[in-house]
Amino acid sequence: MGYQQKLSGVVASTGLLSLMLIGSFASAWAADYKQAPMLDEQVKAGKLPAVANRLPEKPYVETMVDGVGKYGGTLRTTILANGDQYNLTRTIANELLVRWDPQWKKVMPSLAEEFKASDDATTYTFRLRKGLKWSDGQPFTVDDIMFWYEDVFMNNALSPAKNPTFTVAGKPVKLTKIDDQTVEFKFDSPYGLFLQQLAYGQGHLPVIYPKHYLKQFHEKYNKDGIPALLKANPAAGDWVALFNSKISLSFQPPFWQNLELPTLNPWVLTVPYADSERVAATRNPYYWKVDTAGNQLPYIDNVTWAKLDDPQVMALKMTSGEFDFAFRHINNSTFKSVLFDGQKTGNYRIVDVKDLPASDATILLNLNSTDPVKRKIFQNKDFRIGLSHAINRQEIIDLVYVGQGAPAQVAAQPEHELFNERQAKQYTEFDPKRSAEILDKIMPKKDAEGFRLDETGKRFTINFMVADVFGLSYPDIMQMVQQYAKDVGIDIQIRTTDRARLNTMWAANEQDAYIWNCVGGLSDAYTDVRCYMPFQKADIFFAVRWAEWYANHNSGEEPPANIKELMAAYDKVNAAVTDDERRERTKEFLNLSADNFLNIGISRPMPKYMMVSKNLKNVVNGLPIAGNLWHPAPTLTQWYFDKPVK
Amino acid sequence: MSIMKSTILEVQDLQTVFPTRTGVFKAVDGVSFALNRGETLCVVGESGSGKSVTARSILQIVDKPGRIEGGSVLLTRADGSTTDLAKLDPRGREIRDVRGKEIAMIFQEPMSSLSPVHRIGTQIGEALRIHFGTAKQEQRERVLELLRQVEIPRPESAIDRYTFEFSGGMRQRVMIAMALACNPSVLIADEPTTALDVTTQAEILDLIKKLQQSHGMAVLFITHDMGVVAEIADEVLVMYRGKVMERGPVERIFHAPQDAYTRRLIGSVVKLEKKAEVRLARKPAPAGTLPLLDVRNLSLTFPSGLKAVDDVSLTVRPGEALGIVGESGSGKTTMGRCLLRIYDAQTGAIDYRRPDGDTVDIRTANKATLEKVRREVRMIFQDPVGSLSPRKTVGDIIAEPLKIAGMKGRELNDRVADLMQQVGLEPAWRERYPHAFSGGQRQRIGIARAIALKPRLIIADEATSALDVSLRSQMLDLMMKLQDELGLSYVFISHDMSVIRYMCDRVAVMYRGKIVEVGETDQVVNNPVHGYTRALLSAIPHPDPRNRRIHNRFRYDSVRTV
Amino acid sequence: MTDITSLPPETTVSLDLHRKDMAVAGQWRLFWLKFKKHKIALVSLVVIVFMYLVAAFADFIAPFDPNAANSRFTYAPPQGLSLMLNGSFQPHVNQLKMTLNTESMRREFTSDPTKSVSVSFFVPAQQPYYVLGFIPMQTKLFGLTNPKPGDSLYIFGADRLGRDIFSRVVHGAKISLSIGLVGVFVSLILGVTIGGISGFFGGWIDIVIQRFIELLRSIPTIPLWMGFAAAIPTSWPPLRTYFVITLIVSLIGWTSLAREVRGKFLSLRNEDFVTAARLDGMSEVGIIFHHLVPSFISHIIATLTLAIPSMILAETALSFLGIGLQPPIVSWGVLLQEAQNIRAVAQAPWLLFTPAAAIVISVLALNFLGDGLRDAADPYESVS
Amino acid sequence: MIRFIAKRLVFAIPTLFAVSIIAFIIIQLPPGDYLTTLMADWASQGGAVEAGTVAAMRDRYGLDQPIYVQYFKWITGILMRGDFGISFDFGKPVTELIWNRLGFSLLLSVLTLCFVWAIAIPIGILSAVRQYSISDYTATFLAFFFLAVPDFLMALSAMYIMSAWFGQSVGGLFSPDYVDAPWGFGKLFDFAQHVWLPVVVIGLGSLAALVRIMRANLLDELSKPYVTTARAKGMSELELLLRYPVRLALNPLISTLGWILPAVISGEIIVSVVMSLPTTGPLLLRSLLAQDMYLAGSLILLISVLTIIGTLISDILLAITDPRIRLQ
Repeated sequence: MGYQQKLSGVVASTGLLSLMLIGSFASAWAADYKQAPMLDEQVKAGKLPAVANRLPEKPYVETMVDGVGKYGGTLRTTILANGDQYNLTRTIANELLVRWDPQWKKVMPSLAEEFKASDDATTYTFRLRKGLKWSDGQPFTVDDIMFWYEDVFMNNALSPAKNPTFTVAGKPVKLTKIDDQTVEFKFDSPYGLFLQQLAYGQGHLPVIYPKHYLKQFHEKYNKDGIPALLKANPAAGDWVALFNSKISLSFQPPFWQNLELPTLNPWVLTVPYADSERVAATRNPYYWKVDTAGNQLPYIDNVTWAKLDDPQVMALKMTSGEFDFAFRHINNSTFKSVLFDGQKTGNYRIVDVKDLPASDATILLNLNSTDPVKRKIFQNKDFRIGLSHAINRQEIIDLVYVGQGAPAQVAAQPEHELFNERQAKQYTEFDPKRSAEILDKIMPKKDAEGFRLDETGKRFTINFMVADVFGLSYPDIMQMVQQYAKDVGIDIQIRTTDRARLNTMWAANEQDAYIWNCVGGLSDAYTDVRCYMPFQKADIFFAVRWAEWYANHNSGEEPPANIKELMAAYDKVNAAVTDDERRERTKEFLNLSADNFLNIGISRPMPKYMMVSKNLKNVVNGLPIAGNLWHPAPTLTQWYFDKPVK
Repeated sequence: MSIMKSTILEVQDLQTVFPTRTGVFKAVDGVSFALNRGETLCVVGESGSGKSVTARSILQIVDKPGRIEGGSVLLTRADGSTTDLAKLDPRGREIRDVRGKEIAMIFQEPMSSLSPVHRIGTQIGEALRIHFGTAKQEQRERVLELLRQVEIPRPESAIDRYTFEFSGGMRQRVMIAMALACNPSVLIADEPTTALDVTTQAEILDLIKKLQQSHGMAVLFITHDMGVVAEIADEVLVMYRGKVMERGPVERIFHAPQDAYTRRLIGSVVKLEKKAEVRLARKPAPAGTLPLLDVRNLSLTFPSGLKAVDDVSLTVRPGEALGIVGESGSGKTTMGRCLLRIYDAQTGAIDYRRPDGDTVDIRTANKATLEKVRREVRMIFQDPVGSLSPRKTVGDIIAEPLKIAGMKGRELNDRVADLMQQVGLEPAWRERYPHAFSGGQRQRIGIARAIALKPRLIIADEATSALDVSLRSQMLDLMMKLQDELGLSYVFISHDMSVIRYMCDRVAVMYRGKIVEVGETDQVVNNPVHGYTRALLSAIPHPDPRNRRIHNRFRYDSVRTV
Repeated sequence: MTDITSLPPETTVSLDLHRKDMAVAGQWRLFWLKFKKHKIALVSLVVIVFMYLVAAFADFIAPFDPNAANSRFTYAPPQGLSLMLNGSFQPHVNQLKMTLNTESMRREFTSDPTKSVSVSFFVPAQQPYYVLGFIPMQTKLFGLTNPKPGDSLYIFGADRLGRDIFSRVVHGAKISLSIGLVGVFVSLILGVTIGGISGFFGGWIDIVIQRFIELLRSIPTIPLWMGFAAAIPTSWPPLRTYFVITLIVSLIGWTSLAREVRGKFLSLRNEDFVTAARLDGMSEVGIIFHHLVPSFISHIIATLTLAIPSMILAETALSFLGIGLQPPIVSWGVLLQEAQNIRAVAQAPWLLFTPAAAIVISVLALNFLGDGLRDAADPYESVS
Repeated sequence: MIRFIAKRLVFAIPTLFAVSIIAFIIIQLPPGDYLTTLMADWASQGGAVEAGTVAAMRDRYGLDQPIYVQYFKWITGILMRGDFGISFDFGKPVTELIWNRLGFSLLLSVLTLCFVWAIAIPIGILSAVRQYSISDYTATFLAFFFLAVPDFLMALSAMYIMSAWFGQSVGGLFSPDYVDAPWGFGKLFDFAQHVWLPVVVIGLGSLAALVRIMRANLLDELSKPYVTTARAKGMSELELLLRYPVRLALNPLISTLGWILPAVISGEIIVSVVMSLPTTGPLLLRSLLAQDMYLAGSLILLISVLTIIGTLISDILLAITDPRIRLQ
């Protein structure tokens, strides 16, 4: 239902933008720029420059969902008390050189008003908006990017390993400053996916390091002053620790604890994510976006997060109207019906969120298992097909997803250009008879309890690791799968665990099998193919040794020919320069992946939801969100309260 | 003055009952008596006679669920007004005004009868505050005066101390001071000296007498000790199972008792005033026999530094009963236990002569030897309850040493039956548990266990002190009968000189861990040499009102100087 | 969770030991006679025996497999079981009518009093099973007379997967009640051994052990449990995990038991009847088993009984923290943990109240029972 | 008195050391370390963690050193500089994170203790004085009932009831308006409005024990002879009850502080998690799960220290109230 809805308005205007574009058509309004009333006083008092001087020459003009909004109000939302800094990042901090359009179809200008890719997909040039300013009023220029590159990224003390977004085939990018506004990224080999990667959250690295503030903590710039700073900050042992305590990747805590750190975000912290029972942020007077009427964004003055330890309390407070917006931790099926009932008392509505991975629940058998018997069986595609047919997907959907969804394998979603029906539908029929026939060929012998025996004559048992994460009811699903597998003679033992423990096992390649969600349902199918082939090591671990080999042929284990063929197909995707070529190469790659049938999916995912106050306008319904697509931050600046707030 | 006028408290047909699951237990059943001004009335009786409940009924402070069911308690004041205390609400204002002000009371256990966490000054002064609302400073003055009256040394510092910082006698003085606070006209003393040593008892009795005279109080004195009665009473009330058996002047009760129970009671007390008759008939032990037990220079110091046994030497001859007498804390029990290596003495020797003539030093004997010796030297304990496992039948208890010695089957059964008969128990009771027996019977079980292995020496530690006086002589007679039958020797430890005099050939007097005097019983009793022995003997109340002597007792001064 | 493993003793009902019939009454008979006077404890004993019987015969009593899901009946409310229909004995429940609300993502149920579904006792089981693990059975205590699709029997409602809460609670009793027993057994061994050693040998051994116990008691239990529970390898099968969790839970129990045993040892060691036995030539081992153990075994039973409820509660606390037993094992803690959310509290309170009631009833009953046992533990006190 | 306290203090030192070792072992028990948690977190945000970064961090945090070296570093830091190490998770020194929360934990525990005592003592007295009456049975039953309800269950239910039925704002210790406000009358009032619910929930669980102790002690004391003595003085029953047996029955109650405190703290941890209170509970839970070892270890250590101090205080209180202990 919801995911099919078109995004009104936005589509039309963004569709016009071409890859090579684009400046702004806003300069004509320069004289008419308006600011939030809360800033008037400061401007009058001379503490703040006039709005036109705070904005860049050509501000980014945000396209509105409902229309031009009103200033004012505090957005009350919530955050887990500990370890939930991503929530802050995803809500108010995702300003990048380039960005995805709100429907996640195209890469568009953002801080860079223009960008260009070379024909061999190795060199990328970006021109920054002129007059961009950090939240403390200092200019943001290419020098800041070069500071990141030369003194952070290439500094082996600060970056002992290089972020893969900025490396290709193990070689880091080379940056060259062309002028104050222009910078060039050059790779040794083709990297056609770089712009896409740069538009995801992980691409924020070059634009979060304000040189004017950070250089005092850097050995290169302030060697003499550092001992005094260290003395004032005894927790840091050396300048590296000191530097890291002032800034970090935005998903690490120091970023959200340092009130002094200048940013390019729409709101700046006033109460850090630390000891207090809340976190608060207020508008950045130097924010560089305006609405179509020339009003400087954001509309909402302040954002506050109540720190809570238990999602149950979040839900309770949502339904009693203590929040205007809530999303993470309570937008799963457990809370849906309570939150649905609470709309009236809580004065909020429920809005669709297109958090559509390739599969919400995927059975990942360890093809590189250290147990030779299990490895052989898991690597047998027929075994995977047999197991897939044993699963009554419709029953799982009825039970766990209240009938919402359809049986599907790991695949791009039907609405996406990369959708492959065969990949999505193959082997999804519930057919225990056929399953048993297939398995009979692999493991014909059974013991007294009807469980199949492996070639050594022992009962073939899969120890399944299950973590209760994301509110996706993995334990419930696995309990059902266990039953289905039993019916065809496969013994599954469920081992409940938590995420960190799973990570330990993955790192050691100790797991037989586990259940997880698979990214790559929408446009991330281009860049994040970890479920479609043995890829990088993050969350998805079904063939770690092959993935290691793919990253570096001197490590890991050389995969069989069919897997190598799959990897080669993906290399072609990365080498593609044009959108069309990339799409075709990816389709070929996904087709090949479907042939290999590496993992077993359960159901097509359904949209998730978020709660927003009935008073909030300009809220995108059906906003796409993914692990590396850090929404709703980029759209939050246009939210506004249409009724006066207290 | 007429008799009516001098009566201050008249109890008529008092009935106090305790409802139980099975019915109503009449603790006090129709008791009547009159207490005259300035006189002392002793209520005497054995345990369970209802004497304490009678005393408490007067002030309506009987413990729950007891209650007064009938009768009257008529209090006549100096101004002639009277109140029937039994009719008052036990929680009401009127009876509270009487308590502590007109009628005061002191109790048996001064330690537990005083609050451990309140200063004694506060506790004494409290009655003043309750009844007269006396101001703090004035209270303190009055308390100091009271402390002086009860002869507590250094009253200025004593007033701010706690009960546990005082000795037993001093605590009882505190109790008395408390009772005297409001100048009551009646003092009820509920076994006030039972928990005290004889010398201390004598002092407290003295004090009460003195204060009674100076305050003109009537005293109702509850006791089980006929000696005390003879020493202090003007009138006596003999109680038995809640009823009054006899009532009259002390002279008549002791010398012309009318009631059979009274006669029996007096008889058993008087009996213990002299040497047992069996012993009179006995031939004296042949002189020159080698001692059965020869203890030399035995010392035991506890980790706390207390010298419980200090250089003790004594001998026990075959067939002889050696008495060890001493007050609490004299180390007599510890010494007795050292003899069987229950405690390990640090220095000295305990030479025990085995039947084959070998001598064994029990103090240093090895395990196997000790085991043998312990079959020949046995022990009888003071507490008839604690010394018998409640979870075993009487038969099992008596059979235990026999079983360990290897006896079994029919032989064992027969032997147990014999033993039971020997100590005066029905062999048919062997399946019963100790809880089904009275104190005296239990002590017989303990004796049967002790003699099961045909021992040669029995160490009896206060074997009769937990028993009522009428049972005491029976038990002693039994022990002496067994002595003759089995050729036993005894080490008889007791605080009670009369039982020693009754049963022992020789006596050793212990004082602060040392033996201060040893000798033939007759000689020690009649001609004590050591000062302490003299003090001890002279403090013993004599059950003859015609011969009141503890007021003229000998006081051993080193008590304070040592 | 709570550390309170032992409550102070109830003051006493005493026996009249001088009654004639008591003369040959041994320890256990007196124990029983005294215990009988404690009416609440007596009732609690009946309740506890009943609970343990339910646990033992869970497979027979529970009409359904505790893990059998039914997609038609997720969050189905309790169906009141009525015994009479039209004036005659006809046990039945009313049929549930289900509508799917896709907007709020839930199934909505209405009871239809016009359509009754017949329920009978001793119905054939869907598949043969074993009671107590070895008695083959074909019959269930009760169930639907003629199960048809669309009929349901949820006397205490259904959970999010349409599983029968009644069956789950009954099956949960097996784990939860046995955790108490096994845990108590472990505590017993630890407590009696260590406490016995401490009390019997005294001296520096006693001091070291007492310090150690004090130390353990000063560490709040939650982090202690979490550390241990998190250390359990995930590859372990559920049964082993269960035993280790029991061990962890009993960590709290043994210290108080050890103290109790030590105290008893210390006080009994100097009792005259023990001295008498020693003088009789009885060996130390003989004294321990003939005199000491019989003297405090009743106290131990009482203490153990009082320790069971705290173990049951500890299991629920571990489950709450997500480090206890895990599904598919069904325990009361697991059930509570599954119901520990706003959805259950607000819209399906039966998920919460049914296991909570089971826990509260058994904990209450065990506490009262333990109270009565402790009261009766020393039937001789009125004598001494 | 001073000697007594000094002796207790000296006794506490080896206990503290042992606690620090146990705390350190507890946090080392689970497999993996903080970096595995970090990797999992990064992965969920679409990032992959390069092996080099992990190795560098492990080296930086000293996680690759043997456990006794780590322990030694940690404990010497605490003893020498009051430095409890850094929290990996927060990237901050542990000392900056915990004092505030420890303060609230302590406050909550003390309030809870006060609450429990304030209701347990009168109920205990009533129960003892009216032994075997309806009120005795009711009190006993209720106390046991609250003992039997798991505290997390009680916390959630109470919160739901207060929120849904009475419209009270639940969770936390302050309303948003007062979170960062300076202490004042308004904030205090707001605090009181929030704090009573957790205090009641935590307290009720420990109620049973205290009521039973009070009742048993008092019954014990009521039968003591000094009660009769006081009665014989003519004291009124109420004054007598309060002045003597109740006063004495309180002594053993004071000594329960030592073991009721760990129970209250454990309860506080769980209830704080459910009710989102800014106490050590949620922080400890999170740090244990994230294997943020110095934070977790320091919290366990400090909570245990609080318990030990609590025991010490109870010993001292007991010595003050009971001259037998003080003077012997």
